[in-house]
Amino acid sequence: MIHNYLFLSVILFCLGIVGVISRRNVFTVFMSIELMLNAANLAFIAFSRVHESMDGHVLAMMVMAVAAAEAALALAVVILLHKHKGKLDTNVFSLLKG
Amino acid sequence: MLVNLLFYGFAVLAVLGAAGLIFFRHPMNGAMSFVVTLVCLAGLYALLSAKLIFALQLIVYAGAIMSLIVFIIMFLNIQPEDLPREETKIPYILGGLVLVAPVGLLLGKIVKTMPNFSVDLVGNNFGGVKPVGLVLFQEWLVPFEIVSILLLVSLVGAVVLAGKRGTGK
Amino acid sequence: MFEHVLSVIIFLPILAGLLLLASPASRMVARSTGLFISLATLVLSLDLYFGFQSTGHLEFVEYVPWIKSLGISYHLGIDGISLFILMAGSVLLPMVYLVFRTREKGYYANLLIVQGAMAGAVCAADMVLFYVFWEIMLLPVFFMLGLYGGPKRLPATLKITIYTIAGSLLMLTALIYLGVSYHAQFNEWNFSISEMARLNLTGEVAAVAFFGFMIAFAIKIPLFPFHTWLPDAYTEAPTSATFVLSAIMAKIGVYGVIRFVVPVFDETFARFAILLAYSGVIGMMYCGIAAITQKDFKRMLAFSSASHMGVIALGVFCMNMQALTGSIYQIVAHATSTGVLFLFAGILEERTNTRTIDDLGGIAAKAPVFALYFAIAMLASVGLPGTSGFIGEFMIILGAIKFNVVIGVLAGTTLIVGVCYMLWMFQRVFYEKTSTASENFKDLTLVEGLTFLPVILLIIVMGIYPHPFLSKITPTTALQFPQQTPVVAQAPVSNAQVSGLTFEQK
Amino acid sequence: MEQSATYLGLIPLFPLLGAVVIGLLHVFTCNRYKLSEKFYGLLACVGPVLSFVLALKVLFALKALPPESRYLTHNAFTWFSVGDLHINMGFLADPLSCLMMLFVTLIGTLIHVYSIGYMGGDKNYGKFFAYMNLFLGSMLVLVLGDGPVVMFVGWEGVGLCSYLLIGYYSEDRENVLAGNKAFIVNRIGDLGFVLGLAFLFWAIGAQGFDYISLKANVHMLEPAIALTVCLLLFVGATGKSAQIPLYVWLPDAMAGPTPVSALIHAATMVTAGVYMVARFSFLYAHVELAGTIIAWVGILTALLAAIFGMFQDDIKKILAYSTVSQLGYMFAGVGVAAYSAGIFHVFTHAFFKALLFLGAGSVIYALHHEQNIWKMGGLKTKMPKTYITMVIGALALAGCPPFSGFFSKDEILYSALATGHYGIWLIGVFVAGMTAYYTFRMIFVVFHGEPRDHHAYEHAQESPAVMTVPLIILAIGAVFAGFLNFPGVLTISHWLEPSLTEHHHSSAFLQIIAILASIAAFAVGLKIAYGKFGHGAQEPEFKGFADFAYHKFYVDEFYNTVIVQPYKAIGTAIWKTIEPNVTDSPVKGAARLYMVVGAAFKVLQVGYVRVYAIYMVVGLSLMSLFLSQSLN
Repeated sequence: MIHNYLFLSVILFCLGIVGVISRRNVFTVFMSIELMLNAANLAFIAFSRVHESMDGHVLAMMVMAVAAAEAALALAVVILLHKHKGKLDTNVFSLLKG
Repeated sequence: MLVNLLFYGFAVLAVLGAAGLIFFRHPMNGAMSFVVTLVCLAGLYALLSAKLIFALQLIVYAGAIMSLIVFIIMFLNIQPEDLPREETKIPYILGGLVLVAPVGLLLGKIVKTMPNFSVDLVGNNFGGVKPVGLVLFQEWLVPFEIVSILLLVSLVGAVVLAGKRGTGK
Repeated sequence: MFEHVLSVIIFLPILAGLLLLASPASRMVARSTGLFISLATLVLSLDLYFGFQSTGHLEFVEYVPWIKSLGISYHLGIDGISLFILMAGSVLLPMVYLVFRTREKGYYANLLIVQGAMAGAVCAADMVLFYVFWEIMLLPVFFMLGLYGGPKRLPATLKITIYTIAGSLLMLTALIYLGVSYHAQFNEWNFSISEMARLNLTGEVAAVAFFGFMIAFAIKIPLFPFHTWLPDAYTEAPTSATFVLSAIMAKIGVYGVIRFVVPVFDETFARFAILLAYSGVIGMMYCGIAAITQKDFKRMLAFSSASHMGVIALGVFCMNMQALTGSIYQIVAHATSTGVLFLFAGILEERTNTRTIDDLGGIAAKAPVFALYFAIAMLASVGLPGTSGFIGEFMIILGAIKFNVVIGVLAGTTLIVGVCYMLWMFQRVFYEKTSTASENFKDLTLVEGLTFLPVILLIIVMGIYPHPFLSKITPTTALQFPQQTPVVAQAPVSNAQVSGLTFEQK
Repeated sequence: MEQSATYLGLIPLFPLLGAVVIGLLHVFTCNRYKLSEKFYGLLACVGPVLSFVLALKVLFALKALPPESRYLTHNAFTWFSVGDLHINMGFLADPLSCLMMLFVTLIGTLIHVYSIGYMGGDKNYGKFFAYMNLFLGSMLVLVLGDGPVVMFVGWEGVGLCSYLLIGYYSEDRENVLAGNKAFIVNRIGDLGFVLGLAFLFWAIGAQGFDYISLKANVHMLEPAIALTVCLLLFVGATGKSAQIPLYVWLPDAMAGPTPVSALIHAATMVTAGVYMVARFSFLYAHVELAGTIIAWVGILTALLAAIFGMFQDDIKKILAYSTVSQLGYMFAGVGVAAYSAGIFHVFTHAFFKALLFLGAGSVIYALHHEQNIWKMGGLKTKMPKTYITMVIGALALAGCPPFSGFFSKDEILYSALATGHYGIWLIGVFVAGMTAYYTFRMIFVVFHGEPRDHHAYEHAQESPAVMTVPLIILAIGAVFAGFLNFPGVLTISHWLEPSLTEHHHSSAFLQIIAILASIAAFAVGLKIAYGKFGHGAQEPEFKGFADFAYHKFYVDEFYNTVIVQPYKAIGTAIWKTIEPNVTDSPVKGAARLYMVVGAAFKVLQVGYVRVYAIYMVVGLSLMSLFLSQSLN
C-alpha cells in the first residue's frame, strides 16, 4: 500500500531532522542530511509508481547526483576543519555570532 | 504476502538504521548503520518496481558515496577524544523528537487524505533503463546538463578546498 | 537611424559597464571604453534629438509585452520632457571621462551603468519598468559613493541608501495600489502610464498613494525637508558621482512628478499643490541661506543645488504651462551649470588638495580660462539673463505669481539668495590675494578646455536663443494642461479701437 | 506696417562682439605674452564708434518720419514663446531710446578714448576694455529693447559689468566686497522688477509683452494691479539708480577705476531707472499715487545724498553722492509726471558728471592715485585744462545759468511747482543750494589755495592729450547741451513727445519764480563755499551732526546689523543647529530604532549552525501545528 511507503518516508525525514538539530558531530549531521534526501527519494519513487510516470525516477537520480556533489564538498570542508581545528564539532563554526 | 513481509522487514530495518545513525557516538558506527538504511531503501525501490533506481541506490549511494564517507572517516583516523563531547545528547534527541513531531503528524495527515493505492510489482518495462533514459534525455535534458555542471563545479571545489595546506596546526 | 535607438541607448552602457566589471581591464582600457560608449550614446541621442518631431506625444515607441498576465510591458518612448533629461545626460557624461583620467576601473564601469539606468528611467513608459530602472539607478551610486568617496563616505552612503530605499518602497507600494485599482476599475491589468491616467482616484486612499509616490520623488529631488542626505552625499561622493546625482538623477525625481504624479493623481495633486509649492520655496530659501556659511565649496555647491532644485520643483507644482515649461528648461540649465560647477570643484580639489574656501584665493589671476568658465557657469546658476539659467527661472517666477502671489514673491527671492552665496564664494576663491594653496594652480589644459567648451557654449546659446529648445518642450507641456489651448498665433495687437495712441499701426 | 530697421540689432551687437573678441584675446594671452595696449585700445574703440555712427543714422531716419509714427523696430528672432508668453528679441528705436542711445554711445566712446590714457600700464588692460565694451553693449540692449524683458537683459547685464568693474582691482578684498554689494543690492531691486513684470504680464501681457502692445492694452489694467506694478518696477529702479533705501552701493562703487565711475556709475547705468520710468510713462501717468511716491523718494534721496556730499573728503565719494543726489532730482522729475524734464536732466547730467569724473580722474592720475581732497590744493596752475573743464562741469552741476545743468534742473523744479508739489519744490531748491556748496567746496579745496602735500604737488602735471581731449569735448557738451531744451523752446521735450505720455504746463509766472529761486540758491551756495574754502582751508574736524553725516548716518552699519549679520546667523544656525538636530532627526531616529531592535535580536544569534537549524524547525513545527488544525 502506498501509504505505508509514504509514512516510512515521513518517519525517515523526521529522524533526519532530529539528527541535524541534536548532534554536534559533523559526520552524523552530514549523514542525517543524506537521510533526509533519501526520505525524499523514497517519496518520489512511490509517487512515480502511483502515477506510472518516470519523472519521479529522474528526479531521484538528480537528487543522488546532488547528494554526490554535496558529499564531495562537505567532506572537503570536514577535512579542512579537521586540519585547522583538529575537531569534528559543528560548534566550531561560530563566526555568525552576533 | 511476501511483498508485504518484505516491505515491513525493510521498513523496520531502515528505521532502526536511521535511529542507529542518530544515536551512535562514533561516526563509523553511524555510517555502518546508515548503510543498512540505504540498502533497505534500495530493497523498497525494488518493491516499487524502480529497477534502475534500485541499482543506482546500491551502486551510487550505498556503494560510492558511503564508501567515500567511510574512507574519509578512516582517513582522518578519528580518536574518541577528537569527537565532540555530547553529554546532553539524549535530552537533545528527545527534545528534537518532540519538536519534529508536529511536522511528522502534519505530513502523516496529508498522506492520509490521499487515496490509497496498491503497489503491486509491475512486470513490464516500468522503471527500467530505457523508459527512464528516454524521459531523462528528452524532457529533462536541461536539468540534467545543469546537474552535470554542478557535479563538475563541486569536483573542482572539493579539489581546491581539500588541497589547501593546513596552517592552523 | 534605426528602430530600437532607445533600447540601444539604455542597454549599451549597462552591458559595457557589466562587461568592464567582469573583465580584468586596466584603468586605461576602462576609461577609453567608457569614453567611447558614452560618445556613441551621445551620437545616438543627437540623432534622436534631430529626429524628434515635437508632436507632444511619445515618440520612438518600442513596445514588447513583458509579463503578460499582469499587463507589464517593456514600453519605451520619449516626449518633449524626457528628451531633454535624456539629452542632458548624454551630453554631460562624456566629460567625466575626459576630465577625470586616473580612477579605478569600477569607477568608470559604475558610471556607465548609471548612465544606462538613467536613460531607462527617463524613457520608460511603463510604471513597473520605470521602477526597475529607478532602482538600478541607485546601485552604482551606492558603490561609487561607498568605494571611492571621501573620508566620511560610509555614514553618507548609509544615509542616502536608507533614504532612497525608504522612498522606493513607498513608491512600490503605491504602484501596486495603482495596479490593483486599475484592475478593479477596468477589470484588466495594466501598468502603462498613459492608461493609468484614466484612473479615477479619490478619497483618503488616493491621498496616501499620492504621498507614496510624492515622498519617493521628493527624496530624490530632494525637496525640503527630505534633503538632509544631500549635503553629506554630495560632499563625500567622488566628483563624478556628485555630478551624476545633481545634474541628472535629481532631475529624474522632478521628471517622475511630472510624468507619474501629475497625470495620475490630478485631483489629489491639485489639492496638495500649494503645500508642495511651499515646501519647494522654503527649501530654496533654507538651503540657499545655509549655503552662504559653508566653508567647504563642494558642500556649498551641494546646498546651492538643493536650493535650485526647490525652484525647479516649484515650477512643477504651480500647475501652469509657463511654470512647467520653465521647470523643464531649468532642469537642463541647472544640469549644465551646476553639473559643470561640480566638475570644476573636482578640478579645484584635485589641483589644490583642499576643499576649504578660505584656503584658496586669487585663482582668477593664475588661471584666467578656468575663471572665465567658472564665472559663466556661476552666472548661469544665479540666473543672469543671457545665460540658460534666466529663461527657466523667469518663467517659473512668472508662473508662481499666477499660482499664488505669496509663493511667487518668495520664489523671486531666489534671485537674491543665489547671488549672495555664489558671489561670496567666487570672491574668496578667485579674487583677492593668491594663497599658498593656489600658488601653483595650473590653468585648464587644452583637452580640458575643449571638453568644457561645448557645455559653456550651450549655456550661452540656451540663454540667447532658447526658442528651438522650447519649441520641442512646449507641445508636450501644452498637453499637460488641456484646458489651456496653446495660442499659436502671435496675437497681433489690434489697437485700432483705442484712441489717442501714438503707436498707430499702419 | 511697421518700419523695420535691421541695423538696430547691430547697435548693441558691435560692442558685445568687441567684448567677446577682446575678452577672449585677453584670457588666452594674458599669462603668456602681452599684446600691445594700443592694439587693445583701438579694438575697444571700434565698437562704440560704429554704434555711435549707427545711432546717428537712426536719428536721421527718425527725423525723416512724421512725428506720430516716429519709431523703428527690428525683430531679431523669437526669444522664447510659451503659451501666452511671447518674447521677441526685438529692438525699438523711438525718440526716447534714440536720445538715450546717442548720448550713451557718444559718452561711451569718449570715455573709451580717455581710458586708453588713464589705464596705461595696467596689467589687465584687455580685461578692462572687454568689460567696458560689454557694459556698453548691455546698456544699448537696455535702451533699445522693445519690451521689458529684453530691457531686463540689459538691466542685469549692466549690473554684472558694474560688479566686474567695481571689483576690477580684485586683489584688494574691499573692492570685491564693494562689487558684491553692488550686485546684491541691484539684485534686490531686480526682484522687484521681475515681480512687477510678472504682475504686468498676467494682467495685460497675453496680447503681447512689448511696449507697443502694453501701451495699447494699458487701459485694461485694474488700478490696484497698476499701482502694484508701478511700485514694484520702481523698486527695481531704486536698486539700479541708487535711491533710498538701496542707494548704499553707489558710493562704494567708486572702488572701480575712475573711467568706470564716470561711464557706469554717473553717466549711463544709474540713469537706467529714470529711463525705465519714462519708458513706462504710459503706465505711470495713470497712477498718480505711484508718481507722488517716486517723487518724494527721489527728492528725499537728493536731500540725503547732498548732506552726505557736504562732508566727504574723498573726491570720488563727493561726486558719487552728487550723482545720487542728481538721480534724486531726476526721479522727482519723472515722479511729478515731467518725464521729458527727467530725461533731459539725465542727458545733461551725463555730460557734466562724466566731465567731472574724468576731470577728477585726471587729478587722481596726476597725483598718483591720491583721492583725498585734503592732500590736494593749488593745482589750477599745474593742470590748467583740467581745472577749466572741471569748473565748467561744476558750474553745470551746481545749476549756474546758462550751463546745461541749470536748464534741466530748473525744468524739474518748475514742473514740481506747476503740478502743485510745493514741498518737493522747496526741498529741491534747498538741495540746489547745497549742491552748489559741496561742488565748489571740492573745486576750491582741490585747485585753489596752497598745495597741502608738496611732494605730490611737485610731481603733478597735466594729463596727456588722449585724456584732455575727451574732457574738452564733454565740457563743450556741458556748456551747450542745456540750450537744446531752452525754456519756452523745449526742443528735446518736443522730440520726446511721441514716446512719452505727459502734459506740458505753461505758466510764465511760475517759470520765472522757479528760475529766480534756482539762481538764488546757487548764489547762496557758492558764496558760502567761497567764504569757507576760497582762500585755502585745512582739514576740518567733524563734530556732532557733521560727524554723523561724515559717517553717512551709519546707514551701512545699520544694514549690516539688521540684515547682513542676521542672514549669516540664520545660515550658520541652519547648518550647525537646525540641520543636524531638527531636519535630520527623523533619519537619525530611524537609524537609532534599527540599532535598538537589532541589539535586541542579536541575543538570538549565538553563532552555532545547529541552533539556527533549531530555529528553523521550531518555525516549521509551529506552522505544522497551525496547518494541521486547519486541515481537519
